[in-house]
Amino acid sequence: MNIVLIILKWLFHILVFPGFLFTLCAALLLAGIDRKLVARMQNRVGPPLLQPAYDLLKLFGKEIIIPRQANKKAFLSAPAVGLASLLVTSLLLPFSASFVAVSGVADVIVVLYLLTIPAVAIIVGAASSASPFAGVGLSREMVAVMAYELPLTIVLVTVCRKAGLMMDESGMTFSLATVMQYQAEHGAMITKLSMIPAALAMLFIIPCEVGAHPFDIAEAETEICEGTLAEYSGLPLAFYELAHYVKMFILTSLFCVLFLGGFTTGVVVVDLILRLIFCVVVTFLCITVPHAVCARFKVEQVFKFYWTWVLGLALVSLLLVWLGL
Amino acid sequence: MLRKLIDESAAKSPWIYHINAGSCNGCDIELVSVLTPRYDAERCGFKLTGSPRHADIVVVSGPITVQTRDRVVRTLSQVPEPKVVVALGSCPRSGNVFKGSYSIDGPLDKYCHVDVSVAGCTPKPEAIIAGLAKAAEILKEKRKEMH
Amino acid sequence: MMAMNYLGSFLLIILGLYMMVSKRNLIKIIIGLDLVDYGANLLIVSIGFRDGGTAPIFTLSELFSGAYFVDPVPQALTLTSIVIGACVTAMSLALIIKIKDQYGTIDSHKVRRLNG
Amino acid sequence: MMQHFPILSIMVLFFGAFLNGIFGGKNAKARKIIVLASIFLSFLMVVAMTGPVMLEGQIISYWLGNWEPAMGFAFGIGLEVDAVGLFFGLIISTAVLVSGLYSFEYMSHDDALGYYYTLYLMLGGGVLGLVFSGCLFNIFVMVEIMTFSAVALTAFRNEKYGALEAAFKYLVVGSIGSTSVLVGTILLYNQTHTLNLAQIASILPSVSNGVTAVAFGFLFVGFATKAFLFPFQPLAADAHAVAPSSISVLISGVLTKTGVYGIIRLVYVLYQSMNLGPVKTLVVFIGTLSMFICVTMALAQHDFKRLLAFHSISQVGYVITAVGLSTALGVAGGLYHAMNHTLFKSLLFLTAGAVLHQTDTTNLDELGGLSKRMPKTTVLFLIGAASISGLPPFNGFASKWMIYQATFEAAAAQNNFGFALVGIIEMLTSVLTLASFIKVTQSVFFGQMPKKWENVKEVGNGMIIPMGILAALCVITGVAPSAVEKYLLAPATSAVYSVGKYINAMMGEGFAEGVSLSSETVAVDLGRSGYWNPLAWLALLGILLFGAFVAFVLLRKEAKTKESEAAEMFGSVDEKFEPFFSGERAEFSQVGGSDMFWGFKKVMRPYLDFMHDAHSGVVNDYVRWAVECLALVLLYCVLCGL
Repeated sequence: MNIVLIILKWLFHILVFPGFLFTLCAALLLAGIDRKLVARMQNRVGPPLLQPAYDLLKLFGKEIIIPRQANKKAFLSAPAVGLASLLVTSLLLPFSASFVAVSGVADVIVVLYLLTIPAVAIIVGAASSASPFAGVGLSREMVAVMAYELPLTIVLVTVCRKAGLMMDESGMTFSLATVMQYQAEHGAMITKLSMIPAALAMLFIIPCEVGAHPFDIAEAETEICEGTLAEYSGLPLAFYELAHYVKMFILTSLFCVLFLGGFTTGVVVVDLILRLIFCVVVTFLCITVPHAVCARFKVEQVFKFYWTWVLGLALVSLLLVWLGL
Repeated sequence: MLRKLIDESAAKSPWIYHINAGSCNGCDIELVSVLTPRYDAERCGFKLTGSPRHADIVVVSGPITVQTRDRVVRTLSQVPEPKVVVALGSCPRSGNVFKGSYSIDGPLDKYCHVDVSVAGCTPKPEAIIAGLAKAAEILKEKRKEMH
Repeated sequence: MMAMNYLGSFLLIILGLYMMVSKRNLIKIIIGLDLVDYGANLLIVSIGFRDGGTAPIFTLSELFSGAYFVDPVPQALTLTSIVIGACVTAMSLALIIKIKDQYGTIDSHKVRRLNG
Repeated sequence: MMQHFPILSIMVLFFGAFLNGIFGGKNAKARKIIVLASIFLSFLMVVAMTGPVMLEGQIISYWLGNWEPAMGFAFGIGLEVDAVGLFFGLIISTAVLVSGLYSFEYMSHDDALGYYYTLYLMLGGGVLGLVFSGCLFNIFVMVEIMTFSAVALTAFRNEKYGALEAAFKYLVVGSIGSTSVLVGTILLYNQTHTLNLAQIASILPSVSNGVTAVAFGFLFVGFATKAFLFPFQPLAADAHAVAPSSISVLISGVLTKTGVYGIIRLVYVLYQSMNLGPVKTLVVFIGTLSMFICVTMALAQHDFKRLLAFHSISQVGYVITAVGLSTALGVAGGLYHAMNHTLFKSLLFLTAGAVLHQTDTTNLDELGGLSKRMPKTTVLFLIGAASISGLPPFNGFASKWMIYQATFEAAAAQNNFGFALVGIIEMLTSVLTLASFIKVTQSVFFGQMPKKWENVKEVGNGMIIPMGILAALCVITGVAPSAVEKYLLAPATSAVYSVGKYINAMMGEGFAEGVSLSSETVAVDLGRSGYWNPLAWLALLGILLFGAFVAFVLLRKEAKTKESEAAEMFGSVDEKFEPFFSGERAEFSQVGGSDMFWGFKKVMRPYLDFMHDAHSGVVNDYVRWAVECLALVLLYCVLCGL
């Protein structure tokens, strides 16, 4: 009886909240808001809020073309793997200090690694499609991963150290739940002076990790014909689009966990709404505004930007935290 | 239920792939202006894609020159079903002022079924939007026929 | 007395290393390697040496009362080390012959197909 | 009976080499029987020792000729197998076994196989002897045996491009390493008048002077050279890349591990100096340096095996860094990664061997699209690549996780900003590793296939099965880290710290207490280590199954092929399923090898050029590296007064 309940609870977590269904709805909503906001900033009416959902549904109904030279199995399974790993990540993100579906001693490292899997899935899918455009695209995608991964690591370490100094006797924590706990007790991370550069760095990292507009070097539709996705059509393409939206939600959500964690009430529903509002704000700041304002960067510009300015911001924060500020 | 939803959304999210088959660039500029803030075709879900594999609507502009003929046909064949072909401007439907030239091998409907033809040299953006909306309807019909 | 030995052995090692760094002829590099080996061997023997000690044969110390012998272990080690050094030399010379066959030269600055 | 297993497991290999030398020259069947029998017997004996050593915590000691210590002085040559030695022994005999099984098909195109197997068995015996030896001079002898056979095997295919040259460089620089081990040994002998590890360990803490510091420097440099660590010798790549793949497995998976073993023995057991700041700094610095620089070198390579070779130094750098942290978690993580590195790097070298065997090249610029022709090899390669890049749920992830946690906890506990930077470099290295394996994936297995590989076939079962064994081990050690931790890591880590117990097992009860060392088994608490929540991975599995369901069931139903207009127009070739080429007829255009990562290379160009020039390929330069590093380390040791 007990075991059945546990399994049911797990299935609920995986399939409904905060796993599959919730993440999906939130991600589609977020993507719709993003597109609408971009349109409004350009003084357009913009697509309806449900446009991402329409796009996905339409793609479900399209024919699937598998190029003759492609490795069929890798071509079809890569999108599913990428999406699956994102959904697992969604289980690891706490909603408040008390509510987290799956908690671990060191889930920060797991999140970091799970977030690289979608990029790897895109790359393997692109590689298996045997298109030269996809080849160029995957090379660029990997450069982008190399570019943002270093500052992202430092930001995560900084947050872990900041929370660990107070909450853990070893001076370092790797648990997102502890980070939330810290913020619940001592106020959100963003209110700490030493964490502001790290938060800024994270705001720069999110669009690149998502592959949003100024950093979408891998999918540059005008130069390399959608790059990594050049050969995809129909359902697998829908999976990639979905993974793109979900990634947007997961990363903004991660930002909320890391820097805006203190503002919780303890009531799950209120926390949820708060989280969604924060996600929209973060999305607006780091995805919508650059999208509306910037033109696409060149590949080496992206790399240089992340390994100088963003890295510098993250390092400043780490140093300040290490000095105990 | 799901099938109906998919059919409905086929009309709401038509992605465009644009082929220039020897056009003078007039139509191309007008097509781009359709997507600018002034006309904002994105409010109906139109989006310009970079790969024919993603496209629903293929917009062909220009008289089909000998050089581009094979490439147009090849690219059209690489678009997944259901797909709609839109001939943009007078050139692809008749050859326009280029008609009779040694380098013209048009019109477009020699090579594929043209679903919508937007006449004009160049057509006004309003006309293009009307044509694209028509194409989206046809897309929905084609999607319904697929099952 | 022993300081000379230690000094000599380290000098041998250093000269050998210098030779390996500076000489471009592969055979000279091997000679340098041997110098390093011999330096090490000299060091081993010197460490076992005790002033006035007899050969490490048990009966001798019984014959002369008060006699003591040098440490036998380093001598055994030296033998092993010499054998190994000879093997290495033989092997490397064999390799040099093959290199001469294949590359047509034994200049170390020209035997560098694998780099970067 | 059990106490004879250490010597027997070594001698079986050497005896096999001897028999093979006599009977195996011409007779293929006799050779196969001798090789199989000796490697299996040796493997079984090593496995049999896990019972008492790993589970019951005993230490097996063995005196050759029964020359037991008298009057508290070790005269004879001893073998001693504690949990650390056995841990490395297990790694080694597994790698030797797999490499042997693989060789039968892989080497089938070569001649003079009698010599090959003789040298191969000698190499295995030498390495196993090194980790089981309880005597410092015997360690030197075994180092020489293994270097010697490894050099001969590197030059085995001497008709291949660069094999002789690599063997020569390996011999010269390797000899410097061996000689420095010898000099270190003899200097220690001068101070302690014994060669027995246990007795040296009991004496050394009380005699600490300039000579022991210099001896430490020599021994450290010797073992670091044997581990191919970066600043000591840059030629690992040459040797790994040109040796037959089955030998690359041994060089990368086994020989480097002996260096790691030597360093662990040196700093933890012999000198017990790991709690000293300078030693920690030295070891972590060397580890981090090789980790980072070799991974950037690997990114710039365009030869499959050479790239793998640079990665093996980079991964050994991880091990050394973790070991240098001097925390229980760090040692456990380092040992775990050492094991995992042997598993996944052997797997990768074997897949490279499979590609080499079928296509006769490992040049990334020439290969491409092999996944259609060699699907099994591709899957095995992807498992290996995911493991080495540390993607969950494979084993690389579990051990890297432990290493990160150990690094950051050490940094936090000692408030050491340097260690925090080391941790960040570790994570960066992991991403760069991923990048270079993406490059291999795209350039060798995916992408477009050049015409000349149209007729390439999958390799036979004789090669698939050894690779499959390694892949299975990669997955098992990845999804069950708690079992690995309980049965292998915890005993081994505890043994690293239980010096008194090690001394007593060799020198007799009560000896360690005589020199005021506790002989208690040090309990190791890995409770908060990189751990695994099975429920989370159940969730992963569920979602993966869901994804697979959607991908395969739905797609198969939907995927219909339709005749396209182009097919009617261009005749038989259906252009619909050709890759999109902006409307052009699809032609061969593979993006791979040197074309990849343009932006990264452009920004890093000055650094990459500098490193390329530093790896000049001239043997004098490599000797200079070794000598300069030796000098620096000696100076450091003397100045810090270890």
